Amino acid sequence: MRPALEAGFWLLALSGFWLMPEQLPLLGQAAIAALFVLSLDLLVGYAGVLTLGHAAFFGLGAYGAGLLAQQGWGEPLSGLLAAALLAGLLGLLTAPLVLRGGDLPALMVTLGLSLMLGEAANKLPGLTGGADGLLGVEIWPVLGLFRFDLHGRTAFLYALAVLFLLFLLARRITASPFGLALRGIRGNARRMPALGTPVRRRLVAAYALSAAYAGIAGALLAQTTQFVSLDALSFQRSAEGLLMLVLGGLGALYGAMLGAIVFTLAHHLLSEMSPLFWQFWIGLALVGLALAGRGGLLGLGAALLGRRA
Amino acid sequence: MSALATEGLTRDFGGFRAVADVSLALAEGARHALIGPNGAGKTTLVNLLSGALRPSAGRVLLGGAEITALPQHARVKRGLARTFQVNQLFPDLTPEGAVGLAVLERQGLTGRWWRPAAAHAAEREEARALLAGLRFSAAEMRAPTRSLPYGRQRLLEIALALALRPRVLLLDEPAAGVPPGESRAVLEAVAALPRSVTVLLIEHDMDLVFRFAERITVLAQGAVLAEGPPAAIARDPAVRAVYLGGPAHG
Amino acid sequence: MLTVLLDGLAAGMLLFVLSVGLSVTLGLMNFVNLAHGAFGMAGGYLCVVLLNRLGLPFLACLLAAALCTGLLGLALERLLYRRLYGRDHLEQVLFSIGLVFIAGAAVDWLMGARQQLITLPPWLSGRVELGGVGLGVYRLFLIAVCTGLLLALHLGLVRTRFGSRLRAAVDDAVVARGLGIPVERLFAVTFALGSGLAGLGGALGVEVLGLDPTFPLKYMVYFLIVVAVGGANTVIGPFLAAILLGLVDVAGKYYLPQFGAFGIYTAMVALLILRPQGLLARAAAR
Amino acid sequence: MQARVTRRAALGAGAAALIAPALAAPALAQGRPARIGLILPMTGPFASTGRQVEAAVRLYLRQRGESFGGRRLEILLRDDTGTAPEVTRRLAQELVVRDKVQALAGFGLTPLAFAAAPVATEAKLPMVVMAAATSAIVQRSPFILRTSFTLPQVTAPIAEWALRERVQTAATLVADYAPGLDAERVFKARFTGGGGRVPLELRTPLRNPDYAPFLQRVRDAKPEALFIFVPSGEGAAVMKQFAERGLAEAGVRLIGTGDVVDDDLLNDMGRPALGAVTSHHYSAAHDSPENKAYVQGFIAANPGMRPNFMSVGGWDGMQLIAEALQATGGGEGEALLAAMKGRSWTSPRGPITIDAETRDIVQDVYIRRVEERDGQLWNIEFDRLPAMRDPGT
Repeated sequence: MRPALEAGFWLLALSGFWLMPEQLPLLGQAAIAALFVLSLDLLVGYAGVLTLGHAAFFGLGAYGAGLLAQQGWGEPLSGLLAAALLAGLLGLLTAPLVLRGGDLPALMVTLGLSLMLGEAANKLPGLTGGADGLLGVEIWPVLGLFRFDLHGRTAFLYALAVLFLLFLLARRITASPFGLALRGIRGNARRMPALGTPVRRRLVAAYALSAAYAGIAGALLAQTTQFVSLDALSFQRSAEGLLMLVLGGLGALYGAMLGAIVFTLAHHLLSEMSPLFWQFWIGLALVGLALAGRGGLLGLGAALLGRRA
Repeated sequence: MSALATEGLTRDFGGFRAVADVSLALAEGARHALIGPNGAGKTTLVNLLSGALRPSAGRVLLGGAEITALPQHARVKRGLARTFQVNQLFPDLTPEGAVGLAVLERQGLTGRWWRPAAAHAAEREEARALLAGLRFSAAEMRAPTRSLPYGRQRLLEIALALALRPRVLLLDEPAAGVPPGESRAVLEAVAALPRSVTVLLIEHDMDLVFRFAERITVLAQGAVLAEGPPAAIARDPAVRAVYLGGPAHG
Repeated sequence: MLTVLLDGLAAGMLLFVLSVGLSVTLGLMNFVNLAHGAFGMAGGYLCVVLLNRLGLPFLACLLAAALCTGLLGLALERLLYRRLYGRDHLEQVLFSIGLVFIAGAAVDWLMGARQQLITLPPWLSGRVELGGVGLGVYRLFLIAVCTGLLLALHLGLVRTRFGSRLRAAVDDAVVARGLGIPVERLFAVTFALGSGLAGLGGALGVEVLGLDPTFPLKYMVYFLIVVAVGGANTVIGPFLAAILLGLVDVAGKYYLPQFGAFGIYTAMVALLILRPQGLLARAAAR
Repeated sequence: MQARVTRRAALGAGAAALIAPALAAPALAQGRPARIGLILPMTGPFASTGRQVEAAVRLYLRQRGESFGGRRLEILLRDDTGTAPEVTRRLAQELVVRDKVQALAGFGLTPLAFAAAPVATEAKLPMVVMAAATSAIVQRSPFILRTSFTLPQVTAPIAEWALRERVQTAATLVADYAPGLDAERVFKARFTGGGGRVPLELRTPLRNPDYAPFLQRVRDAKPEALFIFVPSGEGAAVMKQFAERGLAEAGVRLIGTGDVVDDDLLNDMGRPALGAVTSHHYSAAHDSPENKAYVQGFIAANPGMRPNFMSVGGWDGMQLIAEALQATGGGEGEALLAAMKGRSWTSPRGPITIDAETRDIVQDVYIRRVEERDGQLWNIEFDRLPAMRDPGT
């Protein structure tokens, strides 16, 4: 993407702070969704590993950061770090199970693992609060200065800043030789070993990285809402993330973020206009976009720009 | 010491023996061809050599060291590269990017995640030089692979293997499917391989085989039917019966 | 013990009828149709409307539900699905989830969000005692109907020309086309059949599974498990998977209720890890 | 009495509201409209709760007028999908920050109410819980008031009723989440405290429940009674399985909180429901003029629906807000909250009070039996425990 467009994207995101000062909670959650979808894109879009259970990492990060705060350590940045480590570790442990078969087994194994984790959280009310959610999460001010406020100002800037930094890192990584190797694996998984690439090791690394990203997204949600519930681990969250990714456009970091932001805002707008039947309109948009079939919003945008040029 | 050797290599699929007790030895710098009718087990043998498949029995030796248990990528690191009969390319990458990736991989750099791939100038330059040597134009180097004509893709297939600077190179029907007009470039590329590279050529095209090979192994029903210099193979009655005599010549 | 076994069997049978269409669309058309459950829901609501509002006999309702959903499937296949064959799986996911949303909202608008209930005819309700074991009459009915369907499907696939063409097309659509098999039409008919079966399953399931606008999403995971574990090529694979799922589910709830759904998920993950290839042949391509 | 006064005042205010626009309203009206943020599950698995509450809220405004204390009530309905707490929290934040609501209301499920509680505290706005029923909710914020019920409140009476009926063993079957666990704990404590025995305690998952195997276990354990709590909307499924398993024939009596015989679904449950005895705070068959008017109005406005215990929480929530607005002359924040505390009136369910200390509801709880009247099934009340408080945790 061209630098001017890139700068425009981030300036526009930041300008939400002044343009929509009353909608900051929404924008903050859009940024968190964008981070989650970014993590999915690293895995699905770049490494070509399909998953239906990414919420496992999101939820683990959320519960990790939430529990840390509940137990009396509410410092947000270290909470993010802890969540990233925790989720990354789970990624490392489960990657060998996921990377055994083809696409469909991968989808189902990730789904199964996330459902197991969700059920475990449900059955350990002493630790997680069970179906009631984790109560008593208190987060200290960011950097000791910025308290999480009712208007969601701190939450928005905090989430956006984390998203931006992690985006820069993701861009760095995807442009690196490691990122190139991942694209190679996605492009042709048979050729890569013949080039001498230890495909499995690269995929495990990508899986753990993506898991850590998702964990941070979950931790952000836990910290900004000061609450964690089983919903963080749900199948719906995994599926919705995938939906946003395909909506935006696979294998492009901006596509991932665009999809998340557009979906979150559209969902919000529609459900406010029509609290009962918003799903109908979302569904219609998804069907239309799939039928148009140009590789998501990003592809559609590029096609439109291309036609004009 | 042989550059590449097998001892009693065997592979079964269920009840079907695709490769049966094959023992080969390629001397350093050899130009060796492997021929045989369709279904003789040639590609299975290549897969066994490269590590894409595990043998049911037997051993594979590279430069005298046993590599039977090594996975494919580890064999590449030891200097054993291959091409594929059916193109295994990266449709979305440019030839420059793909060959660059192979060069980076050879240097053991694809685990690095900080410095951009584009900033590895030396590797990129090497990739360009390699492609230029195969008569790729600058525009072709930067076009997505999927948009290239088939003959060019076939060359790229070889370029990817060459970028690994192998000691032993397995060429699986490099000219397969290439229209006559474009095949010369492929033949040239094969002929131009340096003597330091040991080559095992699997081929249908007898002109190519007899022009290029100094030794030929004939495979039939998974087993070695005959082995020797081209002239001897051409005279061998058993070989003529199963293979050369057939109408499929060329 | 026997009752638990029978309950599991009935649940599995029902699951089979609901999801067999999904595995066929996946195997034959390589299409990930997450909206499959929506056809089940359509069948369920049709049955409810016909039974409760028009007072038709239950069996007629079942038949009508199957037929109408089949026709609905046919129409949608011709109008929409056809355009997405051969596309990226994820695009198909986008499309079919969109359909699920639309269907859910439409049903909500027409029928409201609450649970729909039916009253079974007297000859299907209650229970019978067989050798001291009490068995629900409706569950026996479910098992009987679904066994009949299974046999019909299996024989249809093995014995008829349609079946042999279908199997040929599943094996290799390109070759089948070359042999002059009208693959397009085959797709349409098969899709309609699968949808009709889902509709029937939905109608049969109202009494057991419940019915509300979230039905397709609620049971999507179960359908996917059946297809993933059973494989996408035969009728027998999904059948065994569905029965297994039903048995494990019911037995788990009976004997180890404190573990919740943990058992089912563990079983699925273990199965998939142990036998990822053997369980599915063609569905893996992206 | 108070209710009647309020109604008259409301009618007056309503009339004023009708005339006001013609007189170029804004300057004349006492102030800006009073906005109420109504957060409910309108889609998803708990949509029926949201629909019932919303219908009651709309009915209230239609019947009682829209202006109270000189301010027009404006309802901002938001869908929280019933499952995602962060959505609820965000909606609450937005309603406070952007829409400047005077009160938050609704809240279908406990975790969602928990998630929104800090918002109410920070914004210093009354938060009227119209549906969620876990005991602990009101303790999460000094700004929370409840117009629904609590599980312990309605569970204790049925346990004691069972003891009076000389039931000696009772199994429990509850949905595995906070209200269910509340119900299980209270039932067991009361029942065993009175000399009964609980041989079997079962918990069903909150989502995708299939009750058959659980009920089979109950049948095999053969208790004299089965105590059931499941979320609103699930009752029918349990009832069906209860009948199919032949539990009644096996001598197991069905008792429970009124959730299982939800008025909205009761008719569709058919004969199996007949005879079920439950304790609850509201029955659509409650015999009072207030309730007759309520049910009539509700059914007229929402054909095909019958008001259930969720709806009455919505109705009384509106009554609470309206009365407090009236009393404070359109007050806001802590003044509004103060006016809500300790308020009593006659609801369609009977006399109720919002306790000034706990901010929780104090109400009569009834023991009812499902009977057929004029071809329809109703929960007929036959016993009453006046002014029940939440017995606490």
